[in-house]
This record gives sequence, structure tokens and C-alpha cells, in this order.
Amino acid sequence: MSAPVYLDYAASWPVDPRVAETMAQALTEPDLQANPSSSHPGGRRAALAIEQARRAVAALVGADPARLLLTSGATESNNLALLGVARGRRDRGRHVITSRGEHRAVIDACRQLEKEGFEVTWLKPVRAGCVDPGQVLEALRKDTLLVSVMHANNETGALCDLAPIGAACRARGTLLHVDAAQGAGKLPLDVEALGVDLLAFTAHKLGGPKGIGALACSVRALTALQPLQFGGGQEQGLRSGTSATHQILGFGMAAELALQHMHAEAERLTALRERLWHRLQAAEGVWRNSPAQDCLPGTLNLGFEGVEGESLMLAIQSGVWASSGSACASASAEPSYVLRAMGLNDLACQASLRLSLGRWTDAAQVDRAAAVIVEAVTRLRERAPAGVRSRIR
Amino acid sequence: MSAPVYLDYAASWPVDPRVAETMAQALTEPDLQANPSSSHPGGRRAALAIEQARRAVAALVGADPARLLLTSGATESNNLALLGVARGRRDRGRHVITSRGEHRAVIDACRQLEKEGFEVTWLKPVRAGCVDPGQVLEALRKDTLLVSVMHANNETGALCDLAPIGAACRARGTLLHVDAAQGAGKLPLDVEALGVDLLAFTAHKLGGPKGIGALACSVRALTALQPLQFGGGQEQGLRSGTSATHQILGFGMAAELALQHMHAEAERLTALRERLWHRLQAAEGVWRNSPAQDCLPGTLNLGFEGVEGESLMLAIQSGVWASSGSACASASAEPSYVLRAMGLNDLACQASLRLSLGRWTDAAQVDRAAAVIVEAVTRLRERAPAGVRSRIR
Amino acid sequence: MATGNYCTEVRDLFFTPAHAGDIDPAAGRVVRGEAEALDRTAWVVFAALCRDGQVIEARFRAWGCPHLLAACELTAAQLEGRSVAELARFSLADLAGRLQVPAEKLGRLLVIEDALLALAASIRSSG
Amino acid sequence: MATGNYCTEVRDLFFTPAHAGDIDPAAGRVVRGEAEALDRTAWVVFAALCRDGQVIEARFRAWGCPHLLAACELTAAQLEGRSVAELARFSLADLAGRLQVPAEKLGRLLVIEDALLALAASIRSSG
Ligand SMILES: Cc1ncc(COP(=O)(O)O)c(C=O)c1O
Ligand SMILES: Cc1ncc(COP(=O)(O)O)c(C=O)c1O
Repeated sequence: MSAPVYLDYAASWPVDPRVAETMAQALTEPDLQANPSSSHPGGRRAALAIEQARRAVAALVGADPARLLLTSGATESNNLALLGVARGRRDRGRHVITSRGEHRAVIDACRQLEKEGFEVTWLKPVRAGCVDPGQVLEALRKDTLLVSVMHANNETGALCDLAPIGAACRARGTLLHVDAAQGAGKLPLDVEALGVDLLAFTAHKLGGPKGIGALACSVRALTALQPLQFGGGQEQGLRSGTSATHQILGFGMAAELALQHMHAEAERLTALRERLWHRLQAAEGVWRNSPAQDCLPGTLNLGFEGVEGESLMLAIQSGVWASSGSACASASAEPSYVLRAMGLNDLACQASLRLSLGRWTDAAQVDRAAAVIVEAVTRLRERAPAGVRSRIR
Repeated sequence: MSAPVYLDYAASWPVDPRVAETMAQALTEPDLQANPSSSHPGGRRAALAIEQARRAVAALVGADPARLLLTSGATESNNLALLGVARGRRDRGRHVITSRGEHRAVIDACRQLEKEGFEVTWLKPVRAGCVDPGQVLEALRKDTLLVSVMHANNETGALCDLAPIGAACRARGTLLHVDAAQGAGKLPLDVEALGVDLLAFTAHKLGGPKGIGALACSVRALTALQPLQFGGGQEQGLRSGTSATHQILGFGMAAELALQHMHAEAERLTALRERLWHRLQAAEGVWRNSPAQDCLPGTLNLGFEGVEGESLMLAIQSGVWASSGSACASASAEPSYVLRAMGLNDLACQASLRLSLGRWTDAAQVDRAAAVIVEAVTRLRERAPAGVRSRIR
Repeated sequence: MATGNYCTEVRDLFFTPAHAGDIDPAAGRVVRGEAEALDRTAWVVFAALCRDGQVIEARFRAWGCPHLLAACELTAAQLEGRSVAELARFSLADLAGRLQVPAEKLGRLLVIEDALLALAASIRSSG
Repeated sequence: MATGNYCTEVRDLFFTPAHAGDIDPAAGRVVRGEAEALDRTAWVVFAALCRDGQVIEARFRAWGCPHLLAACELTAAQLEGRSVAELARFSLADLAGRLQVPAEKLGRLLVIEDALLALAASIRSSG
């Protein structure tokens, strides 16, 4: 039996072999073992290698490397952006705008801000987890400190139209934070052009290692931040802690590769995604939660009438690794606000599946995966009470 | 010319080849690439591997793996312990006790607490950066929420007598946090026996990778913590963010090796440290900042009459990599409070050097390093104005 | 996440359910018992072929999680050979333990009991 | 950390200072100029052998950071051949730039100027 087809790229990418190679070297090369903060040649060499990698990471999103902070991942980047700006600028205003379609890292950080006395406006996503610029513009107030919207939704892949939001925020002097964990490295992103003040992303969603991420900051944002953790003063004193040379070099290599292949991969994956969608029609009673347009190339969230999600996951497990459509890979499983906001009932959310493609996905895998899923759906429906398809949808 | 002798282990250890091997595998093994939070077999296998590594890390300090939180390093662990407990328990009291000899991660976190309305008692270290239990006992009050002391000082290696402090805190229901970044894996540590509620340590100071650390918690401490970052709910909701499988597995391997070789290494390094000390006497006018007893096996902080620290560092650079005795590897260079508290004047602090030994240090390296340093000290003194030794000491 | 962890028996029963589907009508008069609680993600139908107060053959159809489907398979298997009288007293407590059904899912098994009661009722009324 | 970064010229001057040490008294009458500011980590002594109002040979002794030692070496080298009159007007501005002395260290170079002034003075008084 052949290995299961990995269709869970949205949760995490397998590390690119070239990245693993770079990291293996960084972990063994004597010249890179020192603490990058040490003043002897060993420390300075590590620091130089880090700055080179930082440039590659910054280039991925059109950021200035001098204002790109390295963190432990997008969760920390999002928290640093939200808690950091709000706590650091609480004297300037207490109002924050975000949406219920955001990743838990943003939602829970904003909930924490509410506990700390901030007023959060929770926008209702209108498009597969994303908000329309108009909603943000309406919600903006004089005392709005910060707006936080996601670039691409982690459950559906839906893309947000950032430019108008960026322009409006710039005009009002409100800081704009964007969670780009899903889209960075997959689609062109330019923080300057978009008017984004804080952009969070992570290496492990683009072929890099887990446990390293970045927060690209505008000048204004950088001066506003209060650190989440204090100490040695690394990352301009905004993110203390010994820099993890091998992690950062891995991130840098992953960023270079992503930038290099971005356009070709976007086209290739969009085609594979549609191929998958069409193959799955064989199951009948399939609906699509992901938008057909303005969507991440590799993400396809869909559902099957009359199918229970957990059983479907188990039924396909030996052939396909994917995530339930309603719970992005997170340590806890809440029903998806995003899908419900799209008008799906709990049963339909439950019946949804998130198939996500990436660098190592090919047509043969797509066809094999489709066959496995169609077969499983058919089998489960056969076992279900008559009329299940008309009830669970 | 042979490679420089690495005597900067206190800043960071070279990654142990067995750890690098484990990590290289984790970075390439298909079964370990998934997001450990994913429910498919790939995710579950990664999660299982992580739990196994967590047990090895916990075993190093006698902690219960169920209460060991994995973080990005000791800086985060210290901040999570201090900010987390204080913010989470501010209703129980506003008084915190720590010392001026602590690492910046603890000092700056406590400064932040002062900004947040907490009262911090700053004890003056009496022994090479460490406090005496009596000082803590005197400072304890009814409203003391938390005591934070270090296990081993990062500049001098001096060890703190934790047991009496632990007993006193237990008796009063005060939480005890210990920064064990320097000592964990080098000397036996047992959080239960010592009565430590929160113990912070990091992988890169014991042969593991940079960017991964741990915070061992007592039941009471665990329930008290407010997270620094919010999101997916990993680490019991106390430290969200995708778990970095390869980092954690590397930490686990490093912990196993450290535990295995702890006693033999402690003896071997103590002998090598004394050998180094005696070889350096050839320079004359050498003083020792590190205590001869109750000190980390691998740390030797000392100074040379009539020598300027920065010039000494440069003079030995091609033969020895070490840290200035007054600034532990940190992105900023402040004069050392610890050395000044020991009665050294600024010039003497400036003239101090921290030589730190570790797993790959051997007698030949020690002798070579000593020769290089003695030669450099002699040369610098020859160039200095007459009488410099009597002025700079 | 709790989901994703199933004991071997649940997996076996889930992947090779000998009693899923229907009973061939040609075999005789088939009675049914059905219960659903979609909000609890459970919908269960039992079919039985009885003779002389005994269940000769039993089948199930169900919509739900792997634990539920496994429990249905196990129940259907155990029904065969039992007396109709026993149906009402059929307990799922031991079955829940055997399949290591997580606490938060125990409510779903009640739907199986309801379906069994319905089955017993329709057998009597059809008697 | 700012420390640890030195341009090649500083390194060369630091590691091979041709003018460190003393002047052989046998060569003639040696005058000295000294200045110290330990709080600024600088202590400088210049020694010069003069003839007909010209500096024939110059040496230095110094305690301080690599930038200071390099600057002393460079200064001593440039002293040789100069007229005593020039000493007072000796400027370290260009030297600071040439050695890329970081801003926070510029104060230390003033100690070199002070030592030069002291040297000039003692030459005059010994004249
Ligand atoms: C949209 C989004 N934001 C944030 C995160 C968290 O990123 P990380 O796992 O690097 O903390 C993820 C993925 O888990 C994500 O998809
Ligand atoms: C005593 C002490 N505490 C904390 C730290 C910080 O650890 P990390 O670099 O893992 O953040 C260090 C080392 O840098 C240390 O020596």
C-alpha cells in the first residue's frame, strides 16, 4: 500500500529538503554554534548569517529587514502585534477592530485585550471567513488604535482585500495588523504597497521549520510595541532571547525558495486544486466552502451530504491525511465560527473537510486522494439510515 | 594554526552531534512533518514523539512531564513564570522578591512588574551573584506572591542554596521561581525535593538547540499562570503556538545525554577548570571572581591586573573564544552589577573574563588557551604605562 | 484533540462491520427500530429478523462518529441469538467501557438504547 | 554588542604596533607626555626623542580599548619627522574617521590629545 497522500499543508508543510540541509549544516558547522550575541568571531559570524537570512525573510513580504522581528512563530507574532501595540499605546486609544473569522491566536489575544480594558469590535466575516473593506471602514473610530484582519483564512483559504483597508487606516493614523500565516510565501505580499503596519507570518507554512516566525513592522508600529518577553535585548529589545541561528537560517532558505517558485507554484496548485474538486464530484452531494475566486491556491474546504466528519476522517486516514474543515489544526476542537457564519448548520460544519495542497503535491496524489475520499464517502452513506443525505447538508 | 579554543559554553553550547542527528532525522522523516495538533496519524505520531521527549526533559530536573511547559527558551520561561504568576495572581498580593544578581530576563521582567503596580524587593547578592537564604527569609512578607532566585549565576557560576528558600516559601504558601538556565543538566536538580514551584531552563546551554526551553511547574504554579501568548491552546493553553517537533526532540536527546554524563562531566570539568586556573597563574596578578566552592564545574570568571577587557578579548581572539566577565552574552553590554556587588571597581569589572568549559573541552585545549591568555596579558601589560598593575585591579 | 484516538477494537469494528446494512426481505419479516439525535451526532436504525421470540439476524444503519458506528456493530452482533425479552434490558455500560468511549460521547450511546427500545416495541406490536 | 567589530586597520595597528614601548635612553634625551582618564578607559604616555625642534623617534604606552591603542600607534608613527611646533596642532579628527572609532569612544581620543599637549609642554620646558 502506498504512503498516505498528505493534504494537510495548511496545518504545516513538510520541511523542504533544502531547508533541512541548511539547518543540518547550521547545527554542525563549528563556526555557527556560538551565541550570536557573543562578541568573539564565532558569535559575530552567527550574527552575520542571521542578518543575511533576515533579509531573505523580509524580501518575501517587501519588508525592511531592519524592521523585521524574528519570533517563535505566527502565534507569537500575532500576540506581539496585538498585545504589544495595545499595551504600548493604551494612552492613545482603547478601541480595536478585528473579526470573528480570525485564527485563535488573534481572537484569544483580542479576548485578553477585552479583559485589559480595551473595547473590541468583532466584525462578522462575510466571505468564507474574510471581512469586506467596507465593514472595517464603517467600524473605524477616532479612538481606534489597531485593526487586525487576516490575509488568507486558514479554514477556507479565502483572501481578504487588504489595500483599501490599509489606505483607510493610513489616512486615519490607525495601525493595521495582518495575520499572513497562510498566505505569505504563496502569493505576492508587499507591506509597503498595502499599507500594512504589522505583518505576522511563520516558517512552517512555507517549507521552513516549526518554531520560527516573523513580525514585519512599520516605523510607527515598531516604536509602539511593548515586548511580550524581556531580557537580553535581542531583536531591538522587542523580543529578547538567544537567537536560534539554525531556525533563522532555515527560515531564510525557505523564504528564498518560496519567493523563487511563488508564481509557478500558485498556478500549478490552483490547477491541482481544481482537478481535485472535479474528481470529487464523483461522490455527488459535495459542496464547496472555499471560494472559487480570491482563494489560496492550495486550500480546498468542502463538505459531503450525509457524512459525519469524524468518521470520514477515520475512513480516509490510511489513504489521505487532512484536517476536519471545521477545526484548523489546534490543540482544542471548537466548531468553526467561519463555516457557521457562511450559513452552514452545525451538521454541515461537522461534515466538512479541509484539503490543502503544497509543494510536493502532484496530479497522481490528487487522483489517488480523490478516489480514497469518494470511496469512503460512498461507504459511509451506504451504512447510514436512508435519507441521510437530505438531512445532513 | 589550530582552531580557537571555545571557552564560551556559558553563553551557548555547540550542539551535540547526537542531538544534531536526532534533529536532522526529525526534519526529514515524513512521519514527523505534520502539525502535532493534527488528528491524523501523522499528527499523532509527532505528538507521541514530543511526549516522549518531554519525559526526558522533565526527568532532568525531577519534574512531572504533565506539568512541564515547553517554551522558546529560558528567557520566555522566566518571563512566563514571573509575568504569568504575577498577572494571574495579582489579587493575591503585589509583592515580589528577587535579586540584582539575576539574569536580565528576570531583572527586566521584574522591572516590567514594577510598571504594572507590583512592589519588587531587590536583594543584593552576597556571594558572587547569589543571595543567601537568610536574605530571602527576611524579605518574605504576608503579601509576597513570588520569589525569584537563580540556581547558578551566569557570570560567576556561583550556586545558590535553594533548599532553605524552598522550604520557607512552601511554609508560607509563596511561589518560588528558579532560573536554572546555567545549572540544569550540569548538576543534579530536583524540583520536588527543593520545593521549587517554577523552574526555567533552556536546551542550548546543555548541548541542545537554541530556541527551545522549558518551565517545570508545581500544581499550584500551573493553575496560577496567565499565558504570555494566546491561541491554539498548545501546552495546556498556557503556551499556544505549533509545537516545534524537531526542536523538542533535540531538547529531549540533549537532556538524556546530560543526565547520563552529569556526574562524570561535573568531576571532569571541575578538574579542568582548576587546571586552567593554575596554568593562568603564570600571568601573575590574576584574581578569581568565581567562588572556589559551590560553583558550576565549567565556569571560571577571573581578572588580570592592569589589563583592559576589550583589548584582552581582541588579543586572545585568534586563540580563545570567551566572554567578557562583565557582560554575559546579551545584545547590550552593561557593566556587571554582580562583579561590582562583589566589591570590584568598574576598572576591575572591565578587566574580567568569563572562561566557561563544557562537554568538548579537554586538557590540551585548556593548556593551549592558558598559554594564549598569559601571552596576551603579558603583551598588553608591556604596552601599558608603568604602574598600570597597581592602578587597574 | 480527543478525536483521532481510537482503540484497535473500535477501528476493527469501524472498518469491517459484519452487520452494517439491511436484511434480505426474502428471509422473512423484518422489524425495525430507529432513534435519532442529530444534535448529539447520532442517528441509529436497527433491523431484526425474529423467529419464536428470538433474534435470528440483526443489522444496523447509523450516522455518527466511529465510536457510535462501532458500538452499533457490536450491538447488532450481540442481538443475534438473544430473546426478544432481553432487548429491553440490553445495557451499553460494559460496551462503552470495552470500546473506551470518551466521556463526552457517552450521551450518544443512549441513542442506541433508544433505537433498541423502539426495536423491541415494534417487535411486540408486530407479534 | 558594539565591541568586537574593528576595521582591518585597527586590527593591524593593534596586533603589530611598531611604536609601542620605550626609546633607548642611549639614543639621547627622551621627553614624555602623559594623560589619563581611567573613567574613560584611557591612559596614554608618549615618549619622544627630539633634535633641532624635530621629533626623531616616538613611542607610546597605553592602557585602553583596541581603538585607543591603534590610535596611539598611528599617532606615534605620525609624530616622527614632525616639528615640535606642529604637536600642539595635531588633530585626531581625521584619525578617528580613518579608524572608524564609534561615537561613544570619541571621548577617549581626547586623552591622546591631552598626552600630546603634555608632550609638547615638556619638550618646551626641556628646550
Ligand atoms: C492564520 C494563522 N495564524 C496563525 C497561525 C499560528 O502560527 P504558528 O503555528 O506559527 O504559531 C496559523 C497556523 O497555525 C494560522 O493558520
Ligand atoms: C541565567 C540565565 N537565564 C536566562 C538565560 C536566557 O536563556 P535563553 O537564551 O534560552 O533565552 C540565560 C542565557 O542566556 C542565562 O544564563
